[in-house]
Amino acid sequence: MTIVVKFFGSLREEIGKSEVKLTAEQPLTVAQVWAQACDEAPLHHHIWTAVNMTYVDQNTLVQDGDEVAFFPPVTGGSDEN
Amino acid sequence: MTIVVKFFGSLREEIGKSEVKLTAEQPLTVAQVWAQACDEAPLHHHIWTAVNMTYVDQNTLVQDGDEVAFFPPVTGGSDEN
Amino acid sequence: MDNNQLLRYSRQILLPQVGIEGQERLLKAKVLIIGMGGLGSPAAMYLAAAGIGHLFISDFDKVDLSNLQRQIIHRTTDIGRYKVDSARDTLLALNPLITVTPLYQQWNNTNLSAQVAEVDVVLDCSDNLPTRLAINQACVQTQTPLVSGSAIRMEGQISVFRNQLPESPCYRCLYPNPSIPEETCTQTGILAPIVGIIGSLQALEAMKLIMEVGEVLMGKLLWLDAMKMEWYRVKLTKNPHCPVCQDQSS
Amino acid sequence: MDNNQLLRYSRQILLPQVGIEGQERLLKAKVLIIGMGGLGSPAAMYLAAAGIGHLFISDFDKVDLSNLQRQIIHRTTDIGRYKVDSARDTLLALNPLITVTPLYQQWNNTNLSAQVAEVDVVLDCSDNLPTRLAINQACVQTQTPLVSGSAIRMEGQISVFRNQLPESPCYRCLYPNPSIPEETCTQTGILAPIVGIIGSLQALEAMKLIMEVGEVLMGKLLWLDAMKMEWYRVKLTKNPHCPVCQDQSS
Repeated sequence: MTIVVKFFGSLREEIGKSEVKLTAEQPLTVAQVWAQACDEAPLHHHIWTAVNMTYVDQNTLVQDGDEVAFFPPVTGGSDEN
Repeated sequence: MTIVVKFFGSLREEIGKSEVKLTAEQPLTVAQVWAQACDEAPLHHHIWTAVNMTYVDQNTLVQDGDEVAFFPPVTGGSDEN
Repeated sequence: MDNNQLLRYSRQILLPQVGIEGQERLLKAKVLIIGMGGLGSPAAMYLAAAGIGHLFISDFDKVDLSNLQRQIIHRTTDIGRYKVDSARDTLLALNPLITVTPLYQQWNNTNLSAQVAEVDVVLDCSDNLPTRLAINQACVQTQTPLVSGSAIRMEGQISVFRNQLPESPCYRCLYPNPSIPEETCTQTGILAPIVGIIGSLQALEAMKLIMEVGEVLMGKLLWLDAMKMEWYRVKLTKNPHCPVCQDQSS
Repeated sequence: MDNNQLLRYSRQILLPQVGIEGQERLLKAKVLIIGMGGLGSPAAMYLAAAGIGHLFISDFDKVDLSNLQRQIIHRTTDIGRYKVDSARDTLLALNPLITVTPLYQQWNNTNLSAQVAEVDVVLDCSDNLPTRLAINQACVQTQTPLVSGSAIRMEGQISVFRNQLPESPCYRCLYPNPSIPEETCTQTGILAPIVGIIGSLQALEAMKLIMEVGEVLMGKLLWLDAMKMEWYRVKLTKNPHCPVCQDQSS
C-alpha cells in the first residue's frame, strides 16, 4: 500500500522535508507511519495528526492511498510580556 | 464526459447554487460549461474562470473530469469615502 | 439607530447578509475577549469599529516595550499601563458609541464561568494552554460559543466551538493529553502580521455567529503556514472520551 | 541596533527566519502603501510595528464618519483630516523609531513611476481598478515587487507580483479586458474584519519579500470566501498577450 506523508509548518523545517511517499506491506498506524517516514525518531504525543485532512489520534490505522499529515498545535499566543 | 462546476462567493449567492455536475457528449469551452450550468444566462467577460484551480480564459477547452470554477474578481476596495 | 449610527455603519448595513437587522444584533451583542495582546488587539478593534454594543476585555498584564512589535492596540506612551486601560482608550477613540468594560482580574473556574455566562460569544486571545483549557471549560459549562485563535512562530490557527450544540467538538477534544510543552512568544517569537490575520479572522467569525449568517468554522480548524502562505483545513470530530464535553452532555 | 530596538523587536528577532539580519533588512526597507483606508490601515500598522524603516503612505482623501467602521488607523476625532495625517500620527505613536512620509497627491503615470522607483515594495491598498492598473504599470516599468490586496462584500483576494522576475505574471495579466463594472464599498458594502485579514496578509507578504524568506504568493492568487470561511488558491500564468508585462520584457 502507498501512503503520502506531509509535514506542516515548523515541523517541516525540523524534519527537513515537506512530503514523503511510503510503501508498506502491512497495515500501519499513524504512529508507525511517522516512525517509518522519520527513521524511527520519537513521535511526541502533542504532535497533531490528520488522515485525509481529518484530525485523528496516533493509533488510527491508515488505508492504502491515504494522506497522513503531521503538524504542531499552536497553543501559545502573543499576549505575554 | 463529466465536469464539476463550482461557483464561489457572491456569484454562488447570485446563481443560487454552489456546485453542479455536468455530463456532455462533446468537448466544451469554459463559456459553454457556464451556459449549460446556468441555463444559457450570459457569462460576463469580467467573471474569472479557473480549471482545476488554474486561472484560464473563457475559451479554454475543458477535459473529462475537470473542475471548472467561476468567481468574481475583487477589484474594489474600502478606501473610499 | 439614529442617523449618526446609520452613517457610521452604512458600509456593512448595505450588505444583504447584514442589513438593519444584522446591525441591530451587533449593537445588542456582548462579547468577552480574553487577552489584549497580539490577537486581542485586531479582534477588539474590528469588533469595536463594527459596532458590537458591549465589549468585555480581560488582561491582568501591563504594556511592555517588547509587546509593541505586534500589539497594535497599544502605543509607546502606554508602556507600564494596564493593557485593558490602554486598549479601552483606543477602542473608545475608534468608536465612542460602544461600551467597553475592562477586566483586570486573574480568572479561576468560578469567576470565569460567571463572566462567560454574561456574554454571547467568547474570543480566546490568550497565550497559554492552561488558560485556554479553563476558558473552554467555562464555555462548555455555560454553553457559550467560543472563537479560539492562536499564533506563534510563522504559524496560526483558528476554530469555532458552538458549545450550545451537542454535535460540536470542544477545544479539549483536541488535547486528549494536555501536558504539552509550553510555548510563548518570549522564547519562540512571532512575526507581527500573523496575529493580525488570526485576530481579524476571530472577529469575523464572532460577527457571523452573532448575526447568524454564513458557515462558521465549527468542526473545522484552519491552520496557517505563513512560510508557504498556505491554509490547511482540518476536520475535527467530537472526542467520545473528552473529559469536558462528554461530562457535560451526559 | 541599540538596546531599545533589540528589545522592541525581540519577539521577531528570536525567529530563525528573521534574526538580526532580517531585522536589519526591515529597518533599511522603504515601502510605499497606496491607500490609507480599510486595507492600508492594518498593513501600515503591522509594518510600522515590525520596524520597516521608511513608510511612504499615500491618500488624497479625508477621513469620513463612514470610514470608521473598518479603517482602524483613524479615530473619531480625525474626521475631516487628511487620511495620511491621521495615519502618520497613529503609526508614529505605535513606533516613533521609524520614518513616515505622507503623500497627498493624486498620481499620474510619471509621478507614480518616480515614487515607485524609490521603494523596495509597493502595497496596493487602493479602491478601484483604474488606480490598480496604474500602480501595476508603474511597478512593471520599474521592476518593483507589488503586493496587491482587495476586499469587498464578503470577499477578499491577495496576490504578489515580483516584477523583477521575467516569469512573474503581472496584475494586468488577470484583466485581458479591463472594462469591468466599478464596485466600491459605497454601493456594495464590506464587513469590517475582512479588510483586516487581507491587509495583514499584505504586510506579511511584504515582510517576506524584504527578508527574502519563505514562499510568497507569486503566480498564485488567494481568494477568500468569508461566508463559507474558505480560501481558494488559484494558479496564475503570465498572459502572453498582456499589453503591460509583454511590452516590458521584449
